[in-house]
Amino acid sequence: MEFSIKNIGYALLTIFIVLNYGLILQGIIRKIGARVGRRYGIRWYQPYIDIIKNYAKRSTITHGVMFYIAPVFRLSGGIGLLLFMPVIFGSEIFSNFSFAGDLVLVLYFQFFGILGMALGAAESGHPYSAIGVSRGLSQVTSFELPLTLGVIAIAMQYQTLNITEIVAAQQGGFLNWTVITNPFAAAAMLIAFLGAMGRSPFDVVLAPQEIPIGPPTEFHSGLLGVLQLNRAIFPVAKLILFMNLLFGGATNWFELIVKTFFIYMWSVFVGVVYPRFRVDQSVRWFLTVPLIIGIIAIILIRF
Amino acid sequence: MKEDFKKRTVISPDGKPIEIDPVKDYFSDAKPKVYKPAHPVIEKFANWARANSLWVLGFGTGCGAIEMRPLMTPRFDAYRYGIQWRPTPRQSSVFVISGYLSVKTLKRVVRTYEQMQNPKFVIALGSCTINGGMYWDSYNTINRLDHYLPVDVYVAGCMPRPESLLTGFEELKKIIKEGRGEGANKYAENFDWYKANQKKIIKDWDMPDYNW
Amino acid sequence: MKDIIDRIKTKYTISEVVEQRKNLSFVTVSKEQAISIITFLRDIEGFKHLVLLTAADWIENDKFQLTYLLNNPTEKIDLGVRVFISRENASMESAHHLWEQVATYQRELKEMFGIDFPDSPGVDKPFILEGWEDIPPYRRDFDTKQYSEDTYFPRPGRESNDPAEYMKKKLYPNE
Amino acid sequence: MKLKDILSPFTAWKHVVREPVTIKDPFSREGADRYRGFHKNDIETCIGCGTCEDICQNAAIDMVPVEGIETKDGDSGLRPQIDYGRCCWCALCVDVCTTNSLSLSNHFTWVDEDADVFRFIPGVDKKDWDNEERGWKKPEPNYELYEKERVPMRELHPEERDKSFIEMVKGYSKEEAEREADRCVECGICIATCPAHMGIPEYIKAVREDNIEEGFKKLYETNPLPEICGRICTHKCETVCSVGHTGDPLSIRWLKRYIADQVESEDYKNILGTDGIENNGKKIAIIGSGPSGLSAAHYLALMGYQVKIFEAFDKAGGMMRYGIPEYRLPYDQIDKDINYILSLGVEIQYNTKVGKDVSLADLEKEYDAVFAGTGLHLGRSTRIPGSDHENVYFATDLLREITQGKEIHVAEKIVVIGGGNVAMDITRSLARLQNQKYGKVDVTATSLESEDIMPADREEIVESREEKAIVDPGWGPTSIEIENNKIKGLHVQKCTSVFDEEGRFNPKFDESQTKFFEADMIVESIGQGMDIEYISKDIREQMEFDPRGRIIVDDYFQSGAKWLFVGGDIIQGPDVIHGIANGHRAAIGIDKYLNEKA
Amino acid sequence: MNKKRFTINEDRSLFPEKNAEGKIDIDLSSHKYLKLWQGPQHPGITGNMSLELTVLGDEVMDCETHVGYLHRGFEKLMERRKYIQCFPIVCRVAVPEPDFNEYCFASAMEELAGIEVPEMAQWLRTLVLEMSRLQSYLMWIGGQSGAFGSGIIGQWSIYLRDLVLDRFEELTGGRVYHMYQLPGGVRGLLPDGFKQRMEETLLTIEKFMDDIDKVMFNNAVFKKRSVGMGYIDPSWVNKFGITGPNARAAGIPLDVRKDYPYLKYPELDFDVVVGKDSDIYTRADIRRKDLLLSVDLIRQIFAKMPEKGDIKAKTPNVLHWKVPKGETYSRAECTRGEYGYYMVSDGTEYPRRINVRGPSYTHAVALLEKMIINTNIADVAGLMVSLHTYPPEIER
Repeated sequence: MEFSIKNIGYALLTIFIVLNYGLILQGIIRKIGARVGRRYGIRWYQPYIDIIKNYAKRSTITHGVMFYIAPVFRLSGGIGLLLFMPVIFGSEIFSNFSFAGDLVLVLYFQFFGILGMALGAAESGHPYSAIGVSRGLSQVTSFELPLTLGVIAIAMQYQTLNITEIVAAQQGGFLNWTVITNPFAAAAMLIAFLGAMGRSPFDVVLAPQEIPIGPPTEFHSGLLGVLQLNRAIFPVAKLILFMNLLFGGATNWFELIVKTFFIYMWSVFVGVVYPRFRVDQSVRWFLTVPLIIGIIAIILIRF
Repeated sequence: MKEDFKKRTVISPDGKPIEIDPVKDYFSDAKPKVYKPAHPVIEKFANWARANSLWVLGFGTGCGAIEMRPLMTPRFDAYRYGIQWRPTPRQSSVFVISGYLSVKTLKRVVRTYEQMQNPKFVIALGSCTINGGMYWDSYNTINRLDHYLPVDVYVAGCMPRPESLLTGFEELKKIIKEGRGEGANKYAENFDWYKANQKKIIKDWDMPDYNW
Repeated sequence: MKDIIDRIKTKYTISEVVEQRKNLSFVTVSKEQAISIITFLRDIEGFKHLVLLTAADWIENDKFQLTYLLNNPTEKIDLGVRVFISRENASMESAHHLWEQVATYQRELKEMFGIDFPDSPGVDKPFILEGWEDIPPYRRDFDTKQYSEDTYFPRPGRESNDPAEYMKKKLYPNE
Repeated sequence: MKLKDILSPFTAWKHVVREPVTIKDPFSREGADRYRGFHKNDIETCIGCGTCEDICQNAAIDMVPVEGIETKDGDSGLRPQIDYGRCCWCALCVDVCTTNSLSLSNHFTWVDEDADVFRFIPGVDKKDWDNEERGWKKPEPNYELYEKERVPMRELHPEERDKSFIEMVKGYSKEEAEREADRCVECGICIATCPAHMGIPEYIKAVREDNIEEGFKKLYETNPLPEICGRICTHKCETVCSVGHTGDPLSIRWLKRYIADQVESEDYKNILGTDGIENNGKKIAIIGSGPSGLSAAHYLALMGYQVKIFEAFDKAGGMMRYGIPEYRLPYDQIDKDINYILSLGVEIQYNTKVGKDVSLADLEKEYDAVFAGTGLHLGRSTRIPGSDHENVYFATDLLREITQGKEIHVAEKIVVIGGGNVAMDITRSLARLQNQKYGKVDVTATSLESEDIMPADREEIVESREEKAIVDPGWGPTSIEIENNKIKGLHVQKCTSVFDEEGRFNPKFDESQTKFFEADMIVESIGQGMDIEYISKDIREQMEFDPRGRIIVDDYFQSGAKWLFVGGDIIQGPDVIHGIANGHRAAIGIDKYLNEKA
Repeated sequence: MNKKRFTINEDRSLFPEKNAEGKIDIDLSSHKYLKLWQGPQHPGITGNMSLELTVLGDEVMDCETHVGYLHRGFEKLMERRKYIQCFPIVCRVAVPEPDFNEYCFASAMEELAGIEVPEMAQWLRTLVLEMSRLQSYLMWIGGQSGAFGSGIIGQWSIYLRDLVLDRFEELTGGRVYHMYQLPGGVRGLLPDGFKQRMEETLLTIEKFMDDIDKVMFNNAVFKKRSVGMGYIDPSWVNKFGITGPNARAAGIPLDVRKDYPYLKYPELDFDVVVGKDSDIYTRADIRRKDLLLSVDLIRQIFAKMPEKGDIKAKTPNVLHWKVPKGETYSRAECTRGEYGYYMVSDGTEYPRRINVRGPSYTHAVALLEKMIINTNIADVAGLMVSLHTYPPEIER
């Protein structure tokens, strides 16, 4: 793969589209959640205004250098995840920087953001941030396990660590999707996905009633704006990852939107109706059911 | 002053004694700044965004807090008007003082208000914030909120209904859009006056004059 | 109810008995015997539940009245044990060992009335007020209106007229 | 973890397809019909009594003067101003409102940037909700924060009383008086209306608190004839009583009487502390021992003057004794009040008519000042044909003669012309005498005024009828039919209106409607005139008179002749309380005059 | 169900030893502990109060409750107000549930003054108290599920509460503060069509309660969070002065409505709801049953109450109502337990002393401080809500 200036332009275009999609998706998902509560909910464009508002705040205070770096880390985590995957399969423009070992890098970027956040949140000095970060790290660690098992199972199945190739292998009708061909790996990953999306019952990181609101407690104004940008990009990037790995990727934007929306809805579907696990319960949960499924997936693939 | 806030020597993890003055060391005490509005066109756009994204701090200071829940829930659903609740002062832009303030709460309210970022707005609910309300002769509740914090909008009632409160938010939006929501700057400009009023009634003042 | 009071009378002295209603009576006991009577009532007579502990200020008699309202959940009767203590250096034996919540009540009484309960856990810690410098506010000689006007300055511009005086001023100012 | 527990929560998702329950337009949502929203006040009905201010625990209500609303009898001219920086919308002010003028609308939204605007006078400062019909009103029925009905006064039954002159009103018992006094809202509107400006709420409070001594002292501050006033006062205060707007007014008069009745004659000086008044050596003469004279005498005596009253009759009291029948005002009660005044060192010279037995000029010489309270003793005649007949009497003359114990002419059929209290007095006195003499009653009272505007007290009319007298108002007498020098009866025609549009006396009649009252005795009671013959011409020249011949006096009842003070019925009235007020005022005036002179 | 008292770590060797008083000596300078304040500005804390927690890892080692943020000095203010002027202010003592204050105040005063409340007024009072219970539970149920992180129940239940508030508004003229039970009676008869509209509201509530049952009470995660959590030992009931659902969940049938019948409760047919496991789930379940019981009681009241009648007894003029000398205590069963007013009158127009006994006083201070120790900080909010405390009645 050749690197050129053109690719940066394409990457920026991807980020721009994903950002907008992410913001609108965020608005619509919140509206759907509100509907279950029998209300109308926010306007669909509210996330845009919120971001503009946060950037329009006049004052910012600092807790130290890491405090500034954390949101940047977080955002780079999201963008990194996005940019090392093919967004639209077969499109030159939206294949981004996908390369032979991108699956491994992508898994790393999953973790990258929360680590950066950990540094910044610790710097902010707020106890809730500290607790939130420790909760976040333990939860991420625990759901990474089934997730990685699932990914390994898929990699073993397709004998590749390149996402583009994995997607390519799934083309030709939904029967070729990993979710059909390798249901155990898919199940392990989809359960881990719930944890990755941070919705209840696995929203121990933000946990408004316990440690309002965890790591970002102290972040405000533009810094919060950066986090909000990430909050738009990161979930979509994760969705695209899961779409690519399990649901055959997307060959055009429409397909991407439909698929990612439904994958997102999976976490919403569960998230709306369940209360939150305690951290230890959530860790325990990830280390039991999905882990076992993941191991089964590996075993099935191996033999 | 509470024991926790007194100057003391602690042994650091590496075994060295360090002298700490919690009030000075744990807080910043720089005075608040007056922030000049940006170029009118930008400011107008910014104000539009500020008005349409009112993040209310979820701090129920008095009775009126009970009418917040209907606002957040289906019946009145304030979210559709761009009003959302935030649990942390750092991220909030609107502080709803829901009724009477005891001196003990006022202390927290002042701190919380100061932690919010400019521009910030205050909506005062009910009789109590205007002239003491039914606790006008109580030894523990303040009579006039505007002596301690700059107030943008008052909503009459005891307690004001959610509908009134929504009207109050609409009024606040109007004020912000007109560029008059400068409570934070007003606070910074008259900082000494506000501080003197606050200190007059908050007897155990164990915090720096300004907590950011 | 009557037999319970009779039984107390055999062991302790009771100065006044008021039967407020069929299941509620008040007895006045001396400061010295109070805690021991309450313990007797709790352990022997089944008044296991403490409803409340509060005080009233009888400033004209220079006394504080402490009321321990006890409830017998099986018989469904209440007995208020009243103790009068002197207002000067008001102090009372603590009952925190009898019920867990008494310490809270005693903390409040210490703060609001200035009645001391030596040995009661945390009795000197401020409970409700913060940085209070005046006399304890629930004492009768504390004027809350005056305090409020002096401290919290009501909004100016209020002025009222007494109808009778206003009419005199208007209709017959010279008479 | 059961599978059911995992799956059943997902049923929540069925709500996603259902319509949200959100109120679409919360800004124009209205409160319930009973909602306690913002205040309204009907300022025309409101009398500014300030009861709302009293009950308001938040001190949210101020009584403030309002432009365009005058202070007058029964209306303080003040209106409530409400501070929404205080109000808690409990609506107790509405529930307690004496006139039901205050109410709450169901509007509830008021938002402003300025904290100082939340203060307004409902009904005066125009608001959106002024015409809103819905909102909190006083609950109904049987919901009162104070008793609206008067404690009934125990009286003799008509059968018990219609033959004798025993006092018919029994007076309140302690319990009744306290119950009645409890109804008072202590607004003080009545004080201005009372000519003597008695401290009415204060003495009612004394009754309520069973503090008779305090109440008694309060009475004597402004009224030295409480026993008398407590029985026969025209109680103008009760007509303006704020409680009376939606219920019965307080029985202020009976409460006054209750206080006076509780105190024995011998305790008077003790309670009032009037022993040992220092004499200041100045002498005052008072003409007439009516209410004004006695009142002036009392207050002058308290100031240390040596007072001497000249009385034409052989007993003191004037019209109170000679004009009011005994069943309304027993003589011993008059004596109780008068004896106390006399005990202060006031002298009375009976059977001395000034102008005849002693001249006014002599008094001027002998005394430092003179107060004349000679009252209205001359009856006025209708001057209709036949009114000069010998069996046509003046009510005042008859009443005086009854008091004096003289045998008067009592016919079988009597007509009384007049609608005032004096007319009722003579009607009822004659009814009693008829009953004594003939065992039946046939007396008819007719007046020009129709029943609703009759000047007599309502209860007087009712009681007259109870005593079987006929009250047939609304007729103007035209002539008295006389046959064989004997009265046959009275011809009357319908009176359609008494006063013209400007309020002047100008009766209009409907000549087509006539009536004939059979009678063999007619009593005229259409008002009295004064007799000031005793003021000699040279003195009169110093004085001023208005075109209708009445004496002009200043605020202190001082006439043009500086040493002569005139008060009572000849100046104001006719009633007792004006006389008392005049006497008190004149006493102050005399004191002032003499001090200035010295 | 799991009856074992909840502990986070079975292996306690890492944790410090308890001292003789059963508490842990906390040395903050050891850097092992973290001081954590929850409240007064904290979404998980009911009302405006705060908890000063000392945590070791995730576990709370020590807790001190701080109240007084809502202190208005009611008991002092009432001493300088006439009795009638106390009437509007008593309901403010407990914001989410004002009617029990009104009732207790009115009944204490009526008892001292010897006033008999008319039949109709008693029925209306019973109705209002049950409606108040209903709306308070609805508010609580949202709080309880919200404290465990499920927002959806709160959305529904606050909506239901709003419907009840609408009925309150029609009947009493007030939405939150009803100021309806005036000493001597009540302030109005039922408006036209009220029964029918109330019935519709009750049906809606029942319908939604079915859903809440499925989504909240039959929810695996909710059960995981609540079953076996926050155990109250039955022996604590007397030791701490626990009343109401908290005591009933421990199997002790304390209910003022049955034990000391007042108003028209003797004529209503109901059983005290008692549980046995005494954990958060049982307490929640008891409150849910109590809520449905209130629905049933309101129906019974409608069926039994007369159509018309006097709403207020004759009382002395309220502007100067002197209550005879004496003292009394009147109680009622509110959603949190026994609510009571202790009133001392010295025979003047002003009360000598009124003491409000709110059940939260014991639940939220002594009991909470004890129960919170050794729990996970994640459970603090859920535990606190499960005791159903309202800070304003602690400090008044």
